[in-house]
Amino acid sequence: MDVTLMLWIDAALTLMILSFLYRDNPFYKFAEHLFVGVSAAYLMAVGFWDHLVPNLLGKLFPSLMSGVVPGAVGRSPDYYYLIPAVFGLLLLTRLIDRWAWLSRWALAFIVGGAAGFNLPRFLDSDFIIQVQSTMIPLVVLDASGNLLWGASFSHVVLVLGVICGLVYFFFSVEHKGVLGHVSRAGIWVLMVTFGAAFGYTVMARISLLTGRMEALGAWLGSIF
Amino acid sequence: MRIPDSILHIDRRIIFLLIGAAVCIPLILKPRFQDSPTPIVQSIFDTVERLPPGSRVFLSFDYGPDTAPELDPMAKALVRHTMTRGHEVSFFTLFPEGVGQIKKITDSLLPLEFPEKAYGRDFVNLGYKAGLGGAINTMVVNFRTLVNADAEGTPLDALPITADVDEMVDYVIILSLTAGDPGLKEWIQFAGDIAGIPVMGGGTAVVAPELYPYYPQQLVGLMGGLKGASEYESALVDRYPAFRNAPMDATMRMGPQVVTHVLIVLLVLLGNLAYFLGRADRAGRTGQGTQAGRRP
Amino acid sequence: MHLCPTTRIPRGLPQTIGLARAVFAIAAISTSARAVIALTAPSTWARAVFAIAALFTLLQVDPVLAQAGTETGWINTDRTQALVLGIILTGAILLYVVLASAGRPLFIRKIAGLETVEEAVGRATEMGKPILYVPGLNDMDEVQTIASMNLLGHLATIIAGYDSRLHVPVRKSLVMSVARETVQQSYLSAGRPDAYQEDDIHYVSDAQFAYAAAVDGIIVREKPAACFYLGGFYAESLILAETGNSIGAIQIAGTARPPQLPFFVAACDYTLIGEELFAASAYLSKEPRMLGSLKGQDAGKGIAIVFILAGSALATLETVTGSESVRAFSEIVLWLFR
Amino acid sequence: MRRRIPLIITFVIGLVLITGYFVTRAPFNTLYESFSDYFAIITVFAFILGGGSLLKIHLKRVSSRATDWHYSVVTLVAFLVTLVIGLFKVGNPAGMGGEILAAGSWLRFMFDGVYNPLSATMFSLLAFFVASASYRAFRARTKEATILLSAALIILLGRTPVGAWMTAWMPESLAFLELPNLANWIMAWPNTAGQRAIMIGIALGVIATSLRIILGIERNYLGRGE
Repeated sequence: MDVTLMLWIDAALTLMILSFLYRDNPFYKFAEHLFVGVSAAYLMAVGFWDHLVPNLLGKLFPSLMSGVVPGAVGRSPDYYYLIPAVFGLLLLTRLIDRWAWLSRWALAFIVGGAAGFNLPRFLDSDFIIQVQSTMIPLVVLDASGNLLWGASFSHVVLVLGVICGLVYFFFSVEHKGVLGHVSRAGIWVLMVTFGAAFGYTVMARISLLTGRMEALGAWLGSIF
Repeated sequence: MRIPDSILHIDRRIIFLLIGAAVCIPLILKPRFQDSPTPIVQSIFDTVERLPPGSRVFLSFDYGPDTAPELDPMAKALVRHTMTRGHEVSFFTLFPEGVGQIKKITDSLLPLEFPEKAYGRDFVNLGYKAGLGGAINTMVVNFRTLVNADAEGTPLDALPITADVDEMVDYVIILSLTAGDPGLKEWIQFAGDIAGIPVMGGGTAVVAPELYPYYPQQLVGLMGGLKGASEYESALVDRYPAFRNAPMDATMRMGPQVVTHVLIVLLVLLGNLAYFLGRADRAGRTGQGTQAGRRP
Repeated sequence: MHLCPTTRIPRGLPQTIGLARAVFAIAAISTSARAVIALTAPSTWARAVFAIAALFTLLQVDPVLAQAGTETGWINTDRTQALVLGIILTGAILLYVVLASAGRPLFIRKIAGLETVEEAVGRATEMGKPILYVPGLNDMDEVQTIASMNLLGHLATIIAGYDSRLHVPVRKSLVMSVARETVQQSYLSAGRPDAYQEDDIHYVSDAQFAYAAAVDGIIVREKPAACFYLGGFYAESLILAETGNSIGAIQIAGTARPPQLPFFVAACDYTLIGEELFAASAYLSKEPRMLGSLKGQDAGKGIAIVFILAGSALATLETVTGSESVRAFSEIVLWLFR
Repeated sequence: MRRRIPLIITFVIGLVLITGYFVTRAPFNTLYESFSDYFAIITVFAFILGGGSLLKIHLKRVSSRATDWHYSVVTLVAFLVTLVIGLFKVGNPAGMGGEILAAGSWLRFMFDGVYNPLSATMFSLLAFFVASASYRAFRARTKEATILLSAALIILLGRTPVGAWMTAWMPESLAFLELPNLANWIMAWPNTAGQRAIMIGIALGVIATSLRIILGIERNYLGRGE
């Protein structure tokens, strides 16, 4: 595709979106609606060719797909894949009002799968390992047995920080008395976390804008 | 006391204009800021450096064009480094849009800077697989059920680089460039923790803080945002001076970063100054929120 | 960088196995269940001490149970700890669910933000403006999206009582299906099935920023009086929240995606932080079984805190004394957490 | 039928997947594997459902001449054109057997020329919003807000060479107070503590919610009964 044409399209679309910063306007509306249409179809096409064809059609009808799916030649059909095919089709009944209730079967499959999939995964990675990583000594000594003040302080901050944070999330007890103080300290820890994450992220956002400005710069460069 | 009020309720569009200027002006003037790697970045560099040449590296581009300005510099630095070290790299993505990102590397950077490296021998594109975290799980359990050919449909057995790859554990390290879900977190949960393959990589500055808790036990190292990329670039240039003239995107883009950060800090200070000057005026009228940032 | 003592702990301890010990292990698990109750019920110090002691007993014994499984080659040995902890945690949750449905009264603390939901809906009705509900970007395979759907159900029940319009643009078609079922059900149970508008809950695009662009468009054109952002959010969180802020909407957000929490905290009026999102539907419904499960979650936090304290104390003792016997003891205690 | 069968499906699938995580024997371990595979396939059908819904909504808007219906025409045309290009691999040098995003294919053009700039620009709006949000929200109104504000400022400065330059005069013994070091310390320790507390809480929330779903306590998503 012509490079200059690409630069012009790129710049035009960029400016249309940026115009939203001033106020809503027809250019933004056009870009927004174009984006919705193109992106929905794009992801659908990529999903179809990269996943549905090799992993479903290629498994169910290998001979039919031999031209498109590598390694499909001579393979016998794998009928287990009728299961996802049926659930997938059930999902589409949502488009027909009379049969829409059948799509609940597919939803049940997905929701049940989500629950079964996530429960052990979060238990392992986000509960057990996170608790374990917090079981650290509150004092740190160097090789010759002297106390390292800085490292020890950091460890105390981590352990107490996690505990205070957890106390903030207690729902079934009133946060008053000692628990109230601990929970308040927990909010402070969370606020440091939020502040840190916010400050850290500003950088990411600026780099995105830098990327866009460079693209606009390339377009301006092609004009002058 | 009207001045503080007008500063407090400044039109957002004035701030937008200032930010635009803070990004564009350094881009035109191109100031350079030197950087040095922090331990968490150095650890990735050292790992790549220590692996014996010819090691099988799995590089997952888990991002799309939207986060490319942050993650592309990391991708380029990692590709330059692994290729220089003579590792065999398999490109992969869990994002449908990631396919385009891999193409940028295989179609432009590699032929241009490493013309001697051959497709199928030194690197391969395994393409996109849907299924999010589940895809990683399937790969760990049975690699070949999900990945049986490269992105162009050539069977793995027909490519020298992948002929011996039967399981995920045939890779010595997993690198992921992460923009969100799925990404490093899922690689850690499904591959690192389960199959014991070391995981490391980079994330946008947004996901990086969330990944810190995994370091160093579950995560070898982490590049956080453009700063992380620029640190890696400086480590690369220090070790391989030949790259001194290569375009180092992250280092170049640090200019706008610095200026905008300072601008935002100044804006925040100005806002607080105006707030405190005007507070006496409003004390009787406004309630105080208990949650930070709640609007009066 | 120093190494934590926990990194030295072997996976699984060598055991001599006997049926009697396995039975003992099961007994220990039931003890631990009682310990969990003792820990979270309004308790005395004595009960807490008993609870901790019971937990330690369990820890010393339950590797036996795990071993019983591995000897027959059924259990994935790397995950025995997760299995044991999973049984304890799910046991605690189930126990409270049962207790709560049996009529045991349960307290739940205030969750800021949820108190204002009704006020926000009322304001929207007064102003004749719609209410925007954004269920996040994740699909139905994420538990927080399911939690968001529950909240949407409660919200729709409130809205049905007033006469406001509820607009729900979604990014995933599955979420659309569920949202439609949920909202329709809520309107029905509120006696207003006629007020349900299917087209107000619609799919936009799977692409993150196309979705964000469209929702931004909806915000500036329809000017909702209240915006709810509840579910899994990514970078678009601030795009949406700032646009919502610019039109002066009341904004209530909540996500279990930690990276986006700071932006919601900065740009919204109220933010449900992490677990609060999951607790919210129990809070709004006040359904005993939901409250019971919330109490079970608290028991889980109690267990986490007890182990963090015990683990750190033992690690500290080990660092200070360098004693082998402390190390051996701490290995037994820490086995449960690998 | 309309409600009981879905509840049974949820229960069975959930339980089998959890069992499959712990049990190494067939059929559990293989089921675990196949389910993740099936799961991925069903999500592709969801794309089709989404496309259908999109068509329905926008066709309705056009036919009823709703406000801004002209823009719905834009969406419809863009959607259908891209879909045809994508499904039939229009312009793909290797034909139907070629890689979907092969250089020269029309879909590649749609990706590079339209999708990419729109997506990246939409994302870059954040640079502006992050500034306006921090200007408005970072006010030292309460103790909590002050803590948030201070942490954010330290990180903002510490992540740039300016921060290093501002505090470079500090003596060696106070090196830990230099802004970049302070920023790194906050990221490594208090930030980790907060993140971890949130993560553990979320994990418990996920466990409890999953359990309620599997046991059918939470069933709003299934909508109305018979």
